[in-house]
Amino acid sequence: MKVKEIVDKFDFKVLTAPDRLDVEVSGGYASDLLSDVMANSRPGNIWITLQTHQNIIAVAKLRSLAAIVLVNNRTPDAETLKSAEAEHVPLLSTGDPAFKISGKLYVRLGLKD
Amino acid sequence: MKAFRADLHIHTCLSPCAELEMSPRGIIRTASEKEIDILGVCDHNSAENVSAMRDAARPFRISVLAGMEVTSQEEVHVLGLFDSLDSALGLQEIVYAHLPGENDEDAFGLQPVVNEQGEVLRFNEKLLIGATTLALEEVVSLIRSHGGLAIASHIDREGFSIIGQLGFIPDGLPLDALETSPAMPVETARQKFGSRLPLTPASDAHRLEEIGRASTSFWLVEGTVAEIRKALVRQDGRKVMNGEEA
Amino acid sequence: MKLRDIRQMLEAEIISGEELLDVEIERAGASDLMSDVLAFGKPGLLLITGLSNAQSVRTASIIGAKAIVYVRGKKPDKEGAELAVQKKIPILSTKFLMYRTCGLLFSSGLHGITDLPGSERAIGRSEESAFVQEFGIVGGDFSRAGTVSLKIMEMLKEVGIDPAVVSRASIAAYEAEMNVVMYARKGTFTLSLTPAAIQMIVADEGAGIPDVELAMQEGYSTATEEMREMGFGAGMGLPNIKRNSDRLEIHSEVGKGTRLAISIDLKQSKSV
Amino acid sequence: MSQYYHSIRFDAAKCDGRMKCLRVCPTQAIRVRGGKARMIEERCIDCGECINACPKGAIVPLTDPFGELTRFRHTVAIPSPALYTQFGREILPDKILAGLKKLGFDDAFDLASTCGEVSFAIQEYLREYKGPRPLISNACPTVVRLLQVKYPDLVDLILPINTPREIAAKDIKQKKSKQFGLAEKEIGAFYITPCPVKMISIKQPAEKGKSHLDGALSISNIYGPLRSAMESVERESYRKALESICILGIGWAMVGGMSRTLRLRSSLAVSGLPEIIRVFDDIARGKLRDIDFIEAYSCGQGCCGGSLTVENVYSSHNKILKLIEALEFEKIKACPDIREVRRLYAENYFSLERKIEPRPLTPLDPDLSQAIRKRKEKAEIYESLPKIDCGACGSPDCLTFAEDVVMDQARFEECVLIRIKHYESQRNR
Repeated sequence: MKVKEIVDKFDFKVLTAPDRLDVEVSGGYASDLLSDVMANSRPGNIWITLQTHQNIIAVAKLRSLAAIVLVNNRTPDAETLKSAEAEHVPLLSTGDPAFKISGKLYVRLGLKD
Repeated sequence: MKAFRADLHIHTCLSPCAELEMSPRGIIRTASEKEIDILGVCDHNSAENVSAMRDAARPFRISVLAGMEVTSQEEVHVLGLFDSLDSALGLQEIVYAHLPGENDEDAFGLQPVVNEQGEVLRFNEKLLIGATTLALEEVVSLIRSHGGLAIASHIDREGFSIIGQLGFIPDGLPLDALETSPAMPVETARQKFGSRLPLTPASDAHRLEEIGRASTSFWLVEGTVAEIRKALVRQDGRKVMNGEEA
Repeated sequence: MKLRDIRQMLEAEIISGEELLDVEIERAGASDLMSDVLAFGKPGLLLITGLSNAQSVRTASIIGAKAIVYVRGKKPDKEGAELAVQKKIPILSTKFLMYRTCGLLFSSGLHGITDLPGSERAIGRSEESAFVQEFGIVGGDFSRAGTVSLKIMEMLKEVGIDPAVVSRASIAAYEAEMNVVMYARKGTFTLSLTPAAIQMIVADEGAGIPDVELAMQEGYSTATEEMREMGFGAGMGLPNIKRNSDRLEIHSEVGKGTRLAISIDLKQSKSV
Repeated sequence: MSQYYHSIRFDAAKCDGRMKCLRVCPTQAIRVRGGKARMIEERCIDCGECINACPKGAIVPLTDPFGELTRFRHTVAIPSPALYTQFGREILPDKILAGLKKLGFDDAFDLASTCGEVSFAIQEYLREYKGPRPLISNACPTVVRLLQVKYPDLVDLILPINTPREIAAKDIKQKKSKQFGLAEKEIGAFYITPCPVKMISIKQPAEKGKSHLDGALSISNIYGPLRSAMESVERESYRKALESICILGIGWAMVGGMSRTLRLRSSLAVSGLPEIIRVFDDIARGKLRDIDFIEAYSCGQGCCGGSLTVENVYSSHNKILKLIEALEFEKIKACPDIREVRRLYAENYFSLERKIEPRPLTPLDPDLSQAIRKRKEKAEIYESLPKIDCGACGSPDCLTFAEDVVMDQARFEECVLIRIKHYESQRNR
């Protein structure tokens, strides 16, 4: 399943890089510890977090993640948005908490972690 | 100039997670026994016990730096160390304004503000253990604009450390040093993090027995933040004497 | 679901609280940031976290969590483990990652936390308490015409809205839906339901209404002869919607489309 | 003790959880849990669809056994006109009434004549009526219950004229008690019913209060004995009864039969629950308001299609038409005296004794904001379901299952497809 389809299905807000949604998603990864994401996520993962620090963009880039989903309607600051646009990382946002959106993605998409 | 042994990161009984035995006199007595020359008093998001600590340290040859361990919104702990108590309290005012919640004593512990005898003056009611709504960059820049040193706490730990929470140190973040915890020898830390920034081991003591469990040795004229700042950038012959230099 | 079932599903190790495995768990929340848990946590929650220090146990205790699951194979330190025993909070440790843990538990029927806390998210909260559902309407599709208003009628009944109010809302919804079917290419119908009011926004891409005032008059209709023969467009549309609602706002642009905002107050209508 | 009386029982010993009933229930009142079907009482409208659907005969209609008759000193059978349609063309109502008497009733009463009177009474009512339209017939208790449960706002449209069976029972008891010097309670009036739902309307009338009928015997139960009894009936003995049979009233056994007798500007006749629901949905959305009267029967073709009948529905329907022809041929065209009906109407003889109140389903939560929250949760759960309405979870469709999950009546993992996904992901790990 592609990021675009997930965005449509779950009604995510696309905050940045709307032109980079045609990417296949390999699975989901939920964590708020960026060190953990750096160590354990896999390329193509869609990353569920509430961290909005601009480092998330670098981590996503570094690990070739497909997209970042910010939970609980968290809004990132200008720096993070700028960096995401510059690095072409899709930043998405949802009103759901991490547990719920992880659950929904896991159930609906059968995404492997 | 001479060598100063500094434990730049200890808590007092004001921190809800610290033992009540962490009274000003108790701390100073223990620090004295452990031959500590400089103590950084860094309670969570508060500097309200610094004054009592300075009073208690007066009979001893121990310099007490006014400090605070601020929690950023990303849950990164950063130390701010100041010479001037007023500067620390100035920062505290801003931190309080961005610190939501009330303490729950049953869950987190008491937060007594004390005098030098350890007598409780009042209980702080803020949720000191919580995170501020300030971004990490804002915390560091506030510490610096108040004339303080900004040191990232216990970077070798997973929780509440800049590395654990954010994966790596953001480019251009103007930190003065990185603290390592007693759990990791300086050498290992240097290999692992290989930073351009100096490493300052500290105890992060929450109990008396933990004081001085890790420390940093400085070559200074006196035990002040101004002198340490010079040492961290190897200015005017001041220097950090850890690892290869110890 | 019992904690025992959760343990089995997550192939988790019991760190503490073996005697508490029969506790019933209904809701879960997942986060590595304790400030987040403090803000969002609810009593009775199962806390899923990868942060295994004593702080996580304290946080669990303060929000009244029923149990903690540490993911990524994390285990608490000595202090945390002791605190958990003392606070009677059972702790499980699973090798699964947070994502899989959430996925397995969510798909087994555990609920998430739906209410957003915190004053700074006041707007989020009011949005959260509304039930919003959007429907598409295809212009000219008379075979499926009326299905949206039917669904809305059903939903209003389910939540226990007063039958007389359901009736008004259904009539207004039907008229608005039929207007789209008859006069527009397509449209969207958005129902938003709060304890205070039913709001229905019906926006279409169509011809628009040149003279809204005229269209509001009883009996006025632009329906073709054919439509009338089929029993549609007796010209009762807009006046009928107005009669059955508490507020009706109409924005129309000729050649572009029409947007109706229909509101029916709940508290007032009930007391009448 | 449950709040509602139902004429349908689920026999757990016979039920093998095949879920056929689950799918036919028009009000989603059945769940299969642990391999056994059970009923959600407040949702059931006693339509009997499940009785016909069950291949195991595990769903049993409750009617009275014949032995009930012994409780009374004098018994009267009041057969639904649908009974007349169950036998060959040569068997006319007079013979059937005689047969019933032979079965052990002290008397048998032709209800068609009362039906004719009530038709006239309805006409009187409609002539004076100025309120919202269309009025809806209350002849079918399932339709009344459907309105009470699913369309509470339309309950006011139910025609407030009593049913012929109740009027007849009341009248018979009054007359017989005078005639024989018995107390009314010593006289037993038994309805011979084509469907189980009439049983409930006797045990628990929609308008509350008490029925004048004392029980109901199912057509299918008495069919065999009645056939044998009729063999020895002398035709002439019931000729008198036949003369009073009202042709117009016999039509009540089929859909449209009632409307035929009423002179109305516009009326609709509809049968079968899916069709009825479509019509009621339209009324609820403000349509069909120019129709005067709606005659609705939950059974296809009307009462002659009831689940306790024996004959094929379509030939029954045909037989009514033929019967009317036959009676016309016999020159029997008994008709109620319209002046007498008007006189009785003015005395409220035909009025429904109490008002019918709505009986809306319990909402998701008594607190509106909680209910809205739960409805939202239901939508979210529904979104994560496969939406194929397979029913394997034991709930009739995915949307109802979502509601059952929200209401803690089912667990999410009971969805078979969700479980398969689980195992697949476990295996792939």
